Amino acid sequence: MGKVDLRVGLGPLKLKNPILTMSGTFGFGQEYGRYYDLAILGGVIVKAMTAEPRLGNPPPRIAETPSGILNAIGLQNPGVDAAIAEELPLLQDLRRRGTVVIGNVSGYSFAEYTLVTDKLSQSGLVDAVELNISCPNVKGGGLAFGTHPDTVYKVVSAVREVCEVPLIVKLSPNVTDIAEIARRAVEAGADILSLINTITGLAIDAKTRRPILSNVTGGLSGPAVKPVALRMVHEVAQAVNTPILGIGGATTGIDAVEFLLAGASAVGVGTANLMDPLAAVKIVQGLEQFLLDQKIASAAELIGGLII
Amino acid sequence: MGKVDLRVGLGPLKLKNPILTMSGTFGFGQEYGRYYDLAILGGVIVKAMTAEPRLGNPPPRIAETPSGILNAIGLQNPGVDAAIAEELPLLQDLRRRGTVVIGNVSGYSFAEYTLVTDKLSQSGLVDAVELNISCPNVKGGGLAFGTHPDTVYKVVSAVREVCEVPLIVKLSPNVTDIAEIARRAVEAGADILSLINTITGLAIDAKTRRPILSNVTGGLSGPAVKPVALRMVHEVAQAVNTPILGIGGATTGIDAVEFLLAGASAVGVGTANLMDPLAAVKIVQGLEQFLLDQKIASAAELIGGLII
Amino acid sequence: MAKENIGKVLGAEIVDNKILVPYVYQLTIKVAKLASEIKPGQFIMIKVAPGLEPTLRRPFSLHRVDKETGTVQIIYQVVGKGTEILSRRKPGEEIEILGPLGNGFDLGEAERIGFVGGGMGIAPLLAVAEQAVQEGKEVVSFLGAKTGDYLLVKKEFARLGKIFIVTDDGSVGEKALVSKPLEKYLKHHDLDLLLACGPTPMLKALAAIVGAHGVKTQLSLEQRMGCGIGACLGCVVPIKADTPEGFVYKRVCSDGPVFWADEILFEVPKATEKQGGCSCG
Amino acid sequence: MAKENIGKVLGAEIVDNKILVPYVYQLTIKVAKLASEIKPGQFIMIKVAPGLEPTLRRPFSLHRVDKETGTVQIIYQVVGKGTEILSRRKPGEEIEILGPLGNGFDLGEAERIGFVGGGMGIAPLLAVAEQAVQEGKEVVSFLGAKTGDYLLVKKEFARLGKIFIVTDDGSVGEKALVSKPLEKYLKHHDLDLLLACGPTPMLKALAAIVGAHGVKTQLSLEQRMGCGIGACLGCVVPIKADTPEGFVYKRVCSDGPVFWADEILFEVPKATEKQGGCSCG
Ligand SMILES: Cc1cc2nc3c(=O)[nH]c(=O)nc-3n(C[C@H](O)[C@H](O)[C@H](O)COP(=O)(O)OP(=O)(O)OC[C@H]3O[C@@H](n4cnc5c(N)ncnc54)[C@H](O)[C@@H]3O)c2cc1C
Ligand SMILES: Cc1cc2nc3c(=O)[nH]c(=O)nc-3n(C[C@H](O)[C@H](O)[C@H](O)COP(=O)(O)OP(=O)(O)OC[C@H]3O[C@@H](n4cnc5c(N)ncnc54)[C@H](O)[C@@H]3O)c2cc1C
Ligand SMILES: Cc1cc2nc3c(=O)[nH]c(=O)nc-3n(C[C@H](O)[C@H](O)[C@H](O)COP(=O)(O)O)c2cc1C
Ligand SMILES: Cc1cc2nc3c(=O)[nH]c(=O)nc-3n(C[C@H](O)[C@H](O)[C@H](O)COP(=O)(O)O)c2cc1C
Ligand code: FES
Ligand code: FES
Repeated sequence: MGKVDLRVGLGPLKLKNPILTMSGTFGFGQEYGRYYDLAILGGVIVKAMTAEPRLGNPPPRIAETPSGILNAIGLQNPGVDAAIAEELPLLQDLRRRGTVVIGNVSGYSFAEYTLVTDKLSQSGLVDAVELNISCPNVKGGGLAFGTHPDTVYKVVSAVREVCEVPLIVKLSPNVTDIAEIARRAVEAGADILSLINTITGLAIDAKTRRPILSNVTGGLSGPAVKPVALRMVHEVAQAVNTPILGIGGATTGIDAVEFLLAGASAVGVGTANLMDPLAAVKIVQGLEQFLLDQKIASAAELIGGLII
Repeated sequence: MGKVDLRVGLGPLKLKNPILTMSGTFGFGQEYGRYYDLAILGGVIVKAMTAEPRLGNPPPRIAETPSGILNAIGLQNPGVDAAIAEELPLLQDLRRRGTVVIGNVSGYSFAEYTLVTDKLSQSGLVDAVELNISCPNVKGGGLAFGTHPDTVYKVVSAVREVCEVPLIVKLSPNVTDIAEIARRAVEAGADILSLINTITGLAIDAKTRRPILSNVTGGLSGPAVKPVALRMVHEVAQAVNTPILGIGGATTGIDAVEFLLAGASAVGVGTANLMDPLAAVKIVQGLEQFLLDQKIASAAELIGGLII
Repeated sequence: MAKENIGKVLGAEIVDNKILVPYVYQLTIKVAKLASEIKPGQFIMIKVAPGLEPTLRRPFSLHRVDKETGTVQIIYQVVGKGTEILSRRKPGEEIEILGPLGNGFDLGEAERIGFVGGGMGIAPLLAVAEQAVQEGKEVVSFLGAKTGDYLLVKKEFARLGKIFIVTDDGSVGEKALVSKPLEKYLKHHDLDLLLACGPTPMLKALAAIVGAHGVKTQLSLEQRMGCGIGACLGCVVPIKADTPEGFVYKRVCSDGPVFWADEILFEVPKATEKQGGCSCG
Repeated sequence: MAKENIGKVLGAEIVDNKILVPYVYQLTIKVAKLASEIKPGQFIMIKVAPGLEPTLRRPFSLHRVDKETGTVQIIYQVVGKGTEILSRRKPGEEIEILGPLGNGFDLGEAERIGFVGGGMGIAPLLAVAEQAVQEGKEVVSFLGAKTGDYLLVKKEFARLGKIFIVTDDGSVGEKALVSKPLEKYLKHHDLDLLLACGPTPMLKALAAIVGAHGVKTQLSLEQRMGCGIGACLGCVVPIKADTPEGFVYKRVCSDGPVFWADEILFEVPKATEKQGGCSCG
């Protein structure tokens, strides 16, 4: 292929290209690393980490829906200490080769979020922390942290204090006013916003009359949610000046272009990895091909380029 | 086919079967009436009516998305007076034959909602009114009526005063807490809740860099949204005792069963009509076949039957 | 225009699906009921694959019909997901059709009829041009495409009467837009009726020319569609009307796709853009 | 168990896709790379149709492999959308495969090996039973299905050694569950190893029996899958472990699908159910 410049800046992060693989769909990178050289990617966001090891939900954890999936993994992970000791070190070579590695932080309390962030931030093993605020606030009646502006402000503020690397706040789409949530996250110190996380959904087996997922509900992701993700990225880009990582249903280079046009500076690939282990590479290539075909010199030119 | 009982009660409405065609996808019934006898249906909800005739949005008004569509018709309709004079009379024979006919009321102000409802309620031409509160509140900063609990309470209360037929309130899914919205609608006097209306989305043409819809955003519907619709129906069914018309992405009899299990007393068919003009009939037949195959005597038995 | 036809849901068998030039295919389907009813200018909606994806059917205009063999032909260009899937369908396979739809062209009493086809818009005109010749009318055709290869049924048109050819690259005929030979022609000749099909900018240019020359003209329009049968109001175009706004939105699928050129508003008046202004259905 | 295999994305050609009994098909694909690597007990994930629908690939166990012709066979039952689409795919068509995946069976040093197959679970056992015979081991098989017609490769198994047959309707063999002849057999005979595949209730019943008799047993498990390569943690089953909860969730796709029967927890302890308890990924 010819010469197009795929580099973009995602706030303080310099990316070799705008494509990052998304938390929970990419493990700690090792599985996909056997399919291709991960250094092809702009970045990798690893599985959610919590203070303690977590078993996660009983199976079934995945249900298929039209052009999408529901998942309720339940944050199975070895805990932040084990991740720092065993998983993240394996990704350091990647960082030296210019692919950013980002830690996804989850929790069920303010204390858990700050503890995990602190450890990751101190570890020196990640380029940034992504705060997953879609988890239920156990002490706050079980509502997700990310669904109330004040809670968002509080949790981001708390985490900000301990976070010495760039802080990405990952927004939940299960809200009335995503722009308001975004504003509060930025006020509280988010360097970057990532959106969307999954939309809560339910799948039912008509014959057994039971939910397909053991957890009853799960998070909807994949191509089905792309129009909602694009809308929210666009809304947030209008509302704040903070750089955006656009996520939701991207499976092709053209999809990535759409996210950039809507106002994202980089694009996350989640469910597509499950649909095809080579998806992220194909998206990088597809984006490059689009730029070549359309005679666009750089990916950065597309950011926020939607004409209205 | 053998004998199964498809009749259900949707609050005060007696339906010959649980399948209703949804507002905006079925015109005033005449087009589909050339494909099949509309009396096969449990009910028909006609296109939104407003106080004055409305042009609607410029084209394009429809964009296709993975397993779904976005629409931004913009409420094109002849106005409630013309509808009462010319359209609704054509559906009266259907009512005599036991298929309910429901008027969908839209508006951009409290006054418009009450005016249109009043006229329809007085007309004697509809079995119920369905209040579409997904429209922007022009005097309230353009936010949709249906996205704030207090506004929902206010608009439903106002309409309730003039509505002498059963009142269905159609909920917008673009909210943080659908159960809370449902509770307020019920407090304000809703006899029936219908959900979901469309989820706001955006589709972009990567090459022209423009939104596909002239209105920029549109409402997402079709199979893609079914998991979200099922989740919300289930949540609302847990929160209130009011009967529910479950809507969103149903294309088969099995889908209808899933909505009933989740807690709906009847099921709306929207986008499926666009995908196949015979869809609603096939769904009625599919539901009947399911009951026969599973040896279930009546559709009503399924309502709320989800085992958790 | 001819009377609206509401169409039926029909199962068709693919007889042939062959590539003509890069990205352009000719699909022949056997579906007797459709063949016996469909008229030039009408269209069909094709469910390109079973199942939920793609969500909607795709609209295509009639190219040719053979009542004897019960076959119907369309010519289509691969431009996106739906047409790409269609191009991979094989002879012998079943495919679901909704049609015939829309109003079709109306030759009326016209004696001298002009045809203006641009690119893929040439294909839908052939059947009606042939009909015109059969009915003893005089036919003049103006065909344009990006290159000579894309002047799809040029030979067939040449058999029917005088033809004027242009291409974007000048590979065949004059290097010009198709409006140019038409405009020249109209300076010295009269036409009772003009029928045209092609990209919207071409139709817009034509509408101006025929307006100036007072030639009655029918244009076949395209719009993104939902139902295809007139129910969803998804496929509208602004058509002049005696209303406060000076126009109403009419449905391409059931009020069209063929409209009188002088009735079409090619630009929506700015002031009316907010008469919808919501994404709520 | 054999070593985990991470699989490749491979294009395969459909050689044959024939119905065996109602709803049950045998698919033969030509894909030399897969044929040369795949081992009994491993599985492949098939993209049943190009495009976005269905979203995910479908997992199927190896039935037979022919390294010489480079072909691989699976036997599958049409139970839903994906298998329905697969059943309509035709010879000559291309289909995308991910595989080989998972660990496969491990015969080890065992001399007398029992095979227990229920329904569709019979098919994945044939290749390993054949391998056992080739390696000079003694094979005893216990096969069960709803009716005689569904005892798919009964004859092939009969050629390999002694077989015990049961059906749900008694149409062939005893009217019983397949655990019954096994239990009887174990009263008087020893087995060094048992390999089993079939519905979960059958596997659960087996696990109890072999536990009581101390027979080392490998069970092939199924679970709804996402990635198929070990990354998403979608396909887990509870496996006993030295943790506070007494178990961990292991991945069927990459830690399995074959597990030692005595390591599997068939019921998740109630108290641990809320160790996830959220739908947030
Ligand atoms: C009445 C009518 C007759 C037509 N006749 C022909 C014909 O004879 N030959 C031919 O090649 N094309 C014809 N078209 C255009 C053809 O329908 C589109 O090219 C086709 O739908 C594109 O589908 P896609 O999935 O490949 O493209 P995509 O861009 O993937 O389609 C996405 C959506 O946009 C719609 N869409 C995209 N382009 C158009 C368009 N130009 N017009 C209307 N809808 C569009 C599709 O139907 C679909 O719903 C006609 C259109 C109309 C309205
Ligand atoms: C390791 C493994 C090996 C298998 N081998 C075979 C085989 O050799 N022959 C055979 O007929 N079947 C086999 N199955 C089951 C087979 O994968 C499912 O029957 C199939 O995926 C159903 O797809 P569907 O689209 O027709 O059903 P749907 O119910 O429409 O599928 C919806 C979703 O649920 C999943 N799903 C549904 N049933 C099962 C199931 N029993 N196990 C796992 N996922 C399921 C699908 O993969 C899909 O993601 C195997 C499953 C696993 C996990
Ligand atoms: C199986 C699965 C597991 C996920 N786990 C996490 C997680 O641990 N943390 C998180 O922030 N998001 C998680 N997500 C959400 C994704 O990172 C992403 O935001 C979402 O899936 C939307 O993008 P997509 O449509 O490209 O998948 C998960 C998604 C899936 C499908
Ligand atoms: C083209 C179109 C027009 C619609 N118009 C209206 C409308 O006028 N009033 C309304 O309340 N809902 C309207 N809706 C929403 C539907 O009635 C329905 O709630 C929604 O589409 C979800 O159901 P579905 O997935 O079955 O389509 C419209 C939907 C579509 C697709
Ligand atoms: S496509 Fe629905 S009205 Fe024309
Ligand atoms: S399917 Fe993803 S880990 Fe097994």
